[in-house]
Amino acid sequence: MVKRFLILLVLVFFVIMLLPLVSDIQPQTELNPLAKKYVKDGPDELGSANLVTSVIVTYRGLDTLGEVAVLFIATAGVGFMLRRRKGSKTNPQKKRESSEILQTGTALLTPLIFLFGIYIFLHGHLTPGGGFQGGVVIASAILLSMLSFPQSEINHKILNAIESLSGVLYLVIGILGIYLAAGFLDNRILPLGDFGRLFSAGAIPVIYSLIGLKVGSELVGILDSMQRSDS
Amino acid sequence: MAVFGGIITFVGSIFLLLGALGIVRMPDVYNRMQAGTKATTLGILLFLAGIAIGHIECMCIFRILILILFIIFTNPISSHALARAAHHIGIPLTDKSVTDALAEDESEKEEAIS
Amino acid sequence: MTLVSIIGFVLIIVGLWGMLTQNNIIKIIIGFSIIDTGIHLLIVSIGYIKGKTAPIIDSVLLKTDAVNQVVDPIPSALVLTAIVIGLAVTALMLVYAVNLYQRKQSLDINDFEELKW
Amino acid sequence: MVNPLYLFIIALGTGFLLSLIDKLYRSVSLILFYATLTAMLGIAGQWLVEIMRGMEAVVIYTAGFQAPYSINLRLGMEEAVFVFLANLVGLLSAIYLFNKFRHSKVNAMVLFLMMILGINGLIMTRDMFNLFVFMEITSIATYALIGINRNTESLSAGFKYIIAGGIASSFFLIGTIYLYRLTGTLNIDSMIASKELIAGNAGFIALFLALSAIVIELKPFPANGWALDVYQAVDSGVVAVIATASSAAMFFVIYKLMPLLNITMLDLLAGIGGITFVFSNLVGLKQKNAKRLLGYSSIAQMGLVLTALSLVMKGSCGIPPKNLLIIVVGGLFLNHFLAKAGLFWLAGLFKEQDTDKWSVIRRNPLLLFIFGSFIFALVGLPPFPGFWAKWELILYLAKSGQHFWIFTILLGSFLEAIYLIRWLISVVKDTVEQEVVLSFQKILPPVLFMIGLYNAGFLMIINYYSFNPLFFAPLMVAAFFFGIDWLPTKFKGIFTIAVIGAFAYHVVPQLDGIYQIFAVLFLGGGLIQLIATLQASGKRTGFYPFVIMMFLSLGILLKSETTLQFFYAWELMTVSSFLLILRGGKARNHSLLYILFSLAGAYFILTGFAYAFAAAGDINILSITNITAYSSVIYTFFLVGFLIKTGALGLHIWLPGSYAESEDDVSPLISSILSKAGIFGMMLVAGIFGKSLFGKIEISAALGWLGAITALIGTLMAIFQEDIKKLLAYSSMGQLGYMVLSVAMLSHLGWISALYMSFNHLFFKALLFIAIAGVISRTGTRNMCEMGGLIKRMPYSFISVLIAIIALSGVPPLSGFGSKWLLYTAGIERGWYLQTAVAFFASTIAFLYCYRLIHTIFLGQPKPKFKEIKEASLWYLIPQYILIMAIMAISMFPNLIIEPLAAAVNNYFSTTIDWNGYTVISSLGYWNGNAVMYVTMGVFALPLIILILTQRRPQLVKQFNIVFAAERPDRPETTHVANNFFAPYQKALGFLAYPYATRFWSAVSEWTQTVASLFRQIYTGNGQTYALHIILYVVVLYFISGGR
Amino acid sequence: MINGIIIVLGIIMIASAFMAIYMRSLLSSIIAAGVISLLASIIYLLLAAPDVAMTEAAIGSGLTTVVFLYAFNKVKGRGEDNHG
Amino acid sequence: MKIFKQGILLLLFLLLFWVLLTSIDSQELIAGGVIVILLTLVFSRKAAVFGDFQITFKSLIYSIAYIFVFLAALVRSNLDVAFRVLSPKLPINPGIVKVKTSLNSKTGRLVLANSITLTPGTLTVETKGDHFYIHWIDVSTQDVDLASQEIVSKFEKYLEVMFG
Amino acid sequence: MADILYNTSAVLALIAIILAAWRLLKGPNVADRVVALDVMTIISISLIVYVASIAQRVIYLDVAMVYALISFIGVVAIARYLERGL
Repeated sequence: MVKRFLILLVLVFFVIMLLPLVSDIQPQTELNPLAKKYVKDGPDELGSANLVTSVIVTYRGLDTLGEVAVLFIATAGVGFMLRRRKGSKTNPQKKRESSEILQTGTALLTPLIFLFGIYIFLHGHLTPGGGFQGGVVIASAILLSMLSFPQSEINHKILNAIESLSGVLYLVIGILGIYLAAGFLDNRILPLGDFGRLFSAGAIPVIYSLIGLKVGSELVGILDSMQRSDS
Repeated sequence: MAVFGGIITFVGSIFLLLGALGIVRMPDVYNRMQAGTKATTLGILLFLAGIAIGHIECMCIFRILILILFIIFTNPISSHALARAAHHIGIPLTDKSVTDALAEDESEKEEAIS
Repeated sequence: MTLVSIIGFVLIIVGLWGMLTQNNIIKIIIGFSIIDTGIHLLIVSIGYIKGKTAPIIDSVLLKTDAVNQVVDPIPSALVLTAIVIGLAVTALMLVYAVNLYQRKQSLDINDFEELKW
Repeated sequence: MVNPLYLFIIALGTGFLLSLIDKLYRSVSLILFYATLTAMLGIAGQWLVEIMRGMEAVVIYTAGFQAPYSINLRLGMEEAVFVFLANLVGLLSAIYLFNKFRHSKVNAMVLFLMMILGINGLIMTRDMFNLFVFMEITSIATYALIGINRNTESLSAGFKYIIAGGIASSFFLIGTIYLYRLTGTLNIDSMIASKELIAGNAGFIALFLALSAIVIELKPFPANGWALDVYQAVDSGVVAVIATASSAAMFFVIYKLMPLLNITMLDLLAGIGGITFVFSNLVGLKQKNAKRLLGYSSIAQMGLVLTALSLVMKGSCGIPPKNLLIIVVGGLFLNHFLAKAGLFWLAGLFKEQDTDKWSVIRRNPLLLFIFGSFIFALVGLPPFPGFWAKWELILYLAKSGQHFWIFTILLGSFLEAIYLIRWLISVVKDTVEQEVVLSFQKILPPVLFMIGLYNAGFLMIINYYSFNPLFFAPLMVAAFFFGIDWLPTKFKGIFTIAVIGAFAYHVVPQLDGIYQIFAVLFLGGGLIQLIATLQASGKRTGFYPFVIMMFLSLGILLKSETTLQFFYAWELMTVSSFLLILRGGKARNHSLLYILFSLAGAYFILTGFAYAFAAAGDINILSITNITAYSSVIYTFFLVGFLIKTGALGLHIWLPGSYAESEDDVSPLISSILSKAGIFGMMLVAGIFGKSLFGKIEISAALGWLGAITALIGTLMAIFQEDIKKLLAYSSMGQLGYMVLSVAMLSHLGWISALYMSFNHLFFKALLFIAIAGVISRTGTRNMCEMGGLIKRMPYSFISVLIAIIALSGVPPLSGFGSKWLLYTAGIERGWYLQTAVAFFASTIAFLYCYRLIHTIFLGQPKPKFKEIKEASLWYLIPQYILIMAIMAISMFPNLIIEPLAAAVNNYFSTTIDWNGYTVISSLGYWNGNAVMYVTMGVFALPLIILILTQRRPQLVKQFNIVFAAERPDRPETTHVANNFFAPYQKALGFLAYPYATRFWSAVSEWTQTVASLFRQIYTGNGQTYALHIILYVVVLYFISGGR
Repeated sequence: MINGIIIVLGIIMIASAFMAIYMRSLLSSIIAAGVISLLASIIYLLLAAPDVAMTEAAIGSGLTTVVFLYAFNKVKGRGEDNHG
Repeated sequence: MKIFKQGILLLLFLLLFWVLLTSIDSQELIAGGVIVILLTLVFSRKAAVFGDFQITFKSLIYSIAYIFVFLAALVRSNLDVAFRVLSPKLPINPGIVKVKTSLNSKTGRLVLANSITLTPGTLTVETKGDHFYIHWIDVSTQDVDLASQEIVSKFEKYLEVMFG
Repeated sequence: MADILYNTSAVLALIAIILAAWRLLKGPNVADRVVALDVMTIISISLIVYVASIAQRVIYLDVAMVYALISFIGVVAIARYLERGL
């Protein structure tokens, strides 16, 4: 009880400390110069209709690379920390089969969700979404199969290959930026195309596709290691 | 057109509200699911349709169509999965229930095994 | 938007409270994800400008007009990264929780005090 | 030139590919992994070289846009160094972990690579949010790697780490986003340019939050329990990276953000660092687990570096002098970095981490050497970078008037020294052993880092201080002697003597005045006494290197032209003598006391030098003479420092033990030569500041009293000793008291007597110690009452002792008389009658122990068990007789020595004595050594002849036969006449000899321990509590820093 | 209107946060935590950040919950979560 | 042949979905075409359920008819449930009953189950072979055949044609 | 007129969310909460579509689609967890 009171006290002081962040900061009424530059020049410079995407993929591309790395690390870490169950035969508890309806539904929906995921990351420069969201959607398609068919195994070789190769390709595109364009991760290695259409914004769709594949396979990796590990 | 859409939307929202009320009022999980899946599915169907009709100029009709189809298709599946799970882990039916054929069959099966 | 900032801060505080008062490791992790959500709200609220729309140029938002019409795209970009990172940390924390549970069959954080002083 | 971005690209690329390749071939993935780390190191190294050669710092823009629009990286001097070090430690740790990597999943390698990648990014990026991303990359990779050992401890530690790291990154994110809101940019440089935008309240909080996050990652004192658990539990190879490279990166982030901070925040940072430094070290005192101990030390060191950086930055308004920054911050950092990584690596060799179970190290000279080097580096001894850094830091602090910080930093350093050296001693002395697993890849990294440490230290000397090559001699020659340590003792001993002789031949003529006098005293005395060490047989590993180091450092002490050189030599001397003392069989606790007191003394001296520098503006020793300001303070600091070395009363408790428990042929070196270094220093400063007053008290007068009382108490304590070497040790303390007294007189005669006594003491005490060493070598005991009647067996030793005690006690005709005469004369001349009386009283009661020495050991009845013993080894006798001859010479011809002494002292005081042939004439009387000798010889010769003639057949009675006639006592030895010989006097004078000082110091020690254990109660081991600590810490810091 | 929605959603979110903390059953806690993210993503949309909304919905609410579930699968004697 | 059929069906479905998502645009169609073909190749083996669709004119007619039947049922069910929710006494009489279906194709069964779930007061809880276990909010009969008649048959006759 | 209708609908939807949240709070068991969650997400989708309509942005509907997908998978996952099929 004393501890709780102490915590409460600390948090009260913490709130007092944070108060100026709310009280002293007026809501913005205009973009700051940096954002203005992005909004004004972004569409012409990078050709991406979604300005958030242009910020994510190009202007702050290193962040995104880091983000991909973080997810990659998480996958590796989760796989590292969880011991994989040896062989599915020694599985101690039998998992309950999913219902037939769910299985059928899954079979019907999976390709559609897949396509939807691809749509999201391929249109990252035109509509909301992008590699991460698309990757999550793809991962959730596979998650759905994992839920419906818990005994089925994921082909790890293919998963690994997709993960590795898409990551490496992303890097290669980044490197190409150094030599073909103005800098690392510059998307202008490909022509900018017609603004607002699918094949535009230089390498952004390619990059986002690769990120999408990578994120998708990484998330599947996380889920898979969590599912298959010893419990 | 906009007003027509508005009315449809309004009806849809009433169904949504009813569905929500249903899950508050109903006595057990299965009955709540009845209210939840049915009323809300129709509700959202109408709500979305209304908005699509009301904003016909914005070209959102296709997306809303996809959305509606998706919801109609998935919502019963998830409800079913949940009901199945709830029954499996033995969440009881309300006292008002008159029969439970599934539970009977299950127990018969178990007896047969043992 | 101040309102959302306040919600964000409240969530941060509530998350902290949960993290500090709950003994269950999973609850602590949940506290963390609440804090994360609060922070994300905060970041997005920073970039919002009243009455403006999303920085995505399409048929209703013209390129030439965008500067006066859109909200700041940078916080959105940042929060995206933050969300992914949050997922990574959460996953790792959960794996830790699983591993810890396997050692001691307990999720009480007070049971993991073997190192001290 | 390879684009630095390739550091990230190849790390990531390899990371991505590793798991794929690993599915095919394990060995290929291993090779690829190491190749990548090597390549990263290569890139970093290439940039380091280029930038060292004078290349401009490069800024790397990504995405082809200029700075504020895209993320940019910077690679300048500082970045290059840090990146290089991080990659180096990465590669070496990877080599260290080779077996782990080979046998665990490929994910371990991936995670390791990513961790290194994150560290690189942290160092290079110039963007706030990118910083956050890299912070997370590093942290998450670390969290996962912590699981490389799957025991409960490391898992729970890892979880605590995640909680702390999560809170920290949350804070950082909040701070960053508000900084963005206020400045409109995320680029650090742009933020600095628009610093005024964050001057407000909200800006302060935002900056504070971001900063506190990084501070938390640096593990500040009360909010760091999680870090300690990590240090303790996690695999050594990983921890080495966490403790060094990760911390370094975080530290560098603070460095990057520093231009954003205002003075308040710099003060805050300094405070954080200072508290961390002192308290972590304090708590570390109670620690027994090696890795946790290292953890405390790491945290403390990072605190120190942080403090140093903040103080330097603060004092120079953001643009610090580059050299200062490099030496102080760079030195401290490098020191910590290399030593700590090395120690963590060493820790990984052991299964059990109790600090007293590491003794196996001593079997392996290489390991012992590495370990010792690291420990000494951390303690801050020369030639390691930490030494130079500490010197510059203290000087800087003194100059900028930050007195409190001097105290704090030295206190912290002292506390750290306590546990580190205690550990070293326990490694050398303990016998509990355990298995170690040695393999090439586990030894290589620490060896490389040790070499790096030495190199860094020497590079610092070469680059920043123009040292005479002579100043490298102690270390170089010692290293050489380590190299030839496999040779037999005799050869090494003779070689040592030859080297010292050559050194003396080289150095002595270059000196003048009292410098020369002391040079003769140190080196000449050493030459004679070292002959005694030739008696040892076998290899005597690790003896001569330290001996020679000690003598050469004594030599260069006299050669120093700057205060830095003086301090350098002083520290070298301290450490070498400590290692010599440590060799003694039971020297465990005593050597600890010795080094601690010596270090404390050295810190006092350092402080003195620092204030002298502040007052004089120069580190040239000569410039000290011009100081007028603060002279009393400076004087006091110096005096305390030097008095510790001479073992003045109250500061003496290290003395008896170290003198007595060191090896028998080391004791004379320590007692008769080393202690004179204190006298030398005292004369040096007394000559300059002697007249200064402290308030209204004349400091020198107090010093005089202290000397007199020391003489009295030392003598008294000597009387009641049963242990022969302890007796001699206390006697030395008393003798040094006389010298202090006479130095304090600040008169011509006083100083002559001080110098004369120094020589005299050198001769007779060395003689005594060597003679006693011979006796002990035969009897095997140091307990006087177990000896007796040895005169028959060891006549030559007897003669030595006899001569020595005559010289000691100050009776005519030997030199002791002259010294006492000079002392009393000087005292009376100065008007210090009371002090002189005390000294006189002391010198009178000195007869008591002199008598006991000769009586108990040599006279009386021989013990049955010593019936057959032989005379001491010839190697003991040779130096004895040389010394006897020296005593005779200066007794007969005092002007042989007094003349040069007087000439030397003339530089300081106008002469008050005259010469007339062999007669010294002072204002109070005269003394002719020749005449005294003849008269006394005559007086003594007559009774001796009579005695010899009359006592033809002395009757020998068995020792205990009287007792056997009646009943048998429980402990027959207590009936021996020599047992508790001076019990009657104890009643009269015992209260004076009561160990007040010992009681005082042990109370201090106990109290410190209590405080330490009190403070460590905050480390409850509960991750949640630690989280609360962090938040509490941040809140408290905020309100301290005067937010609002 | 927008403010109204935000206030209502905010209150529900905060209530859910408390629920997440104080629910005895871990599964319920997780559901509550998922609700927070779900509602947050509506707020993001109101703040004109559809990208974030999508991400928060997909990751914050969906994937995180699933990861939690997989973790629960291994930590609790299963079945005791069913009630409460 | 079967695989070919289901592949074609899958491809058509996906293409339709893509077009609905992206509207008609040459670039979108090119990209979409490639992606859809790739996806079809990947999923064609697993997409057996798509093969259940009968591609006949009759089934098309029935499908359209079914939509209306279903919508009508949906509205009715909702009004029913709304009434039950709103009435203060909560007039329910729930229970789980067993019904029998003659549908064989998986998709047919899925659509049937979904339709049941979405219509008046019924919720598919479990399927076992031919039997569906239905939670019924207003149990009027516990007999399998009668219940089947009441709940299943109105959909079944359309679905039998549509999915075989 | 139309705007009033739309806004009223949104308010009703909000009330519905509150009701669902009440069920979420009350329980009494996990399945009830999941039902509440399900209902909440469905109502939320309607809110999202409403937001898209007032902001006049079609692209917001993509969010709604992801939302629907995620809620479906979330509920299925919880259900599978409950019946020990995860």
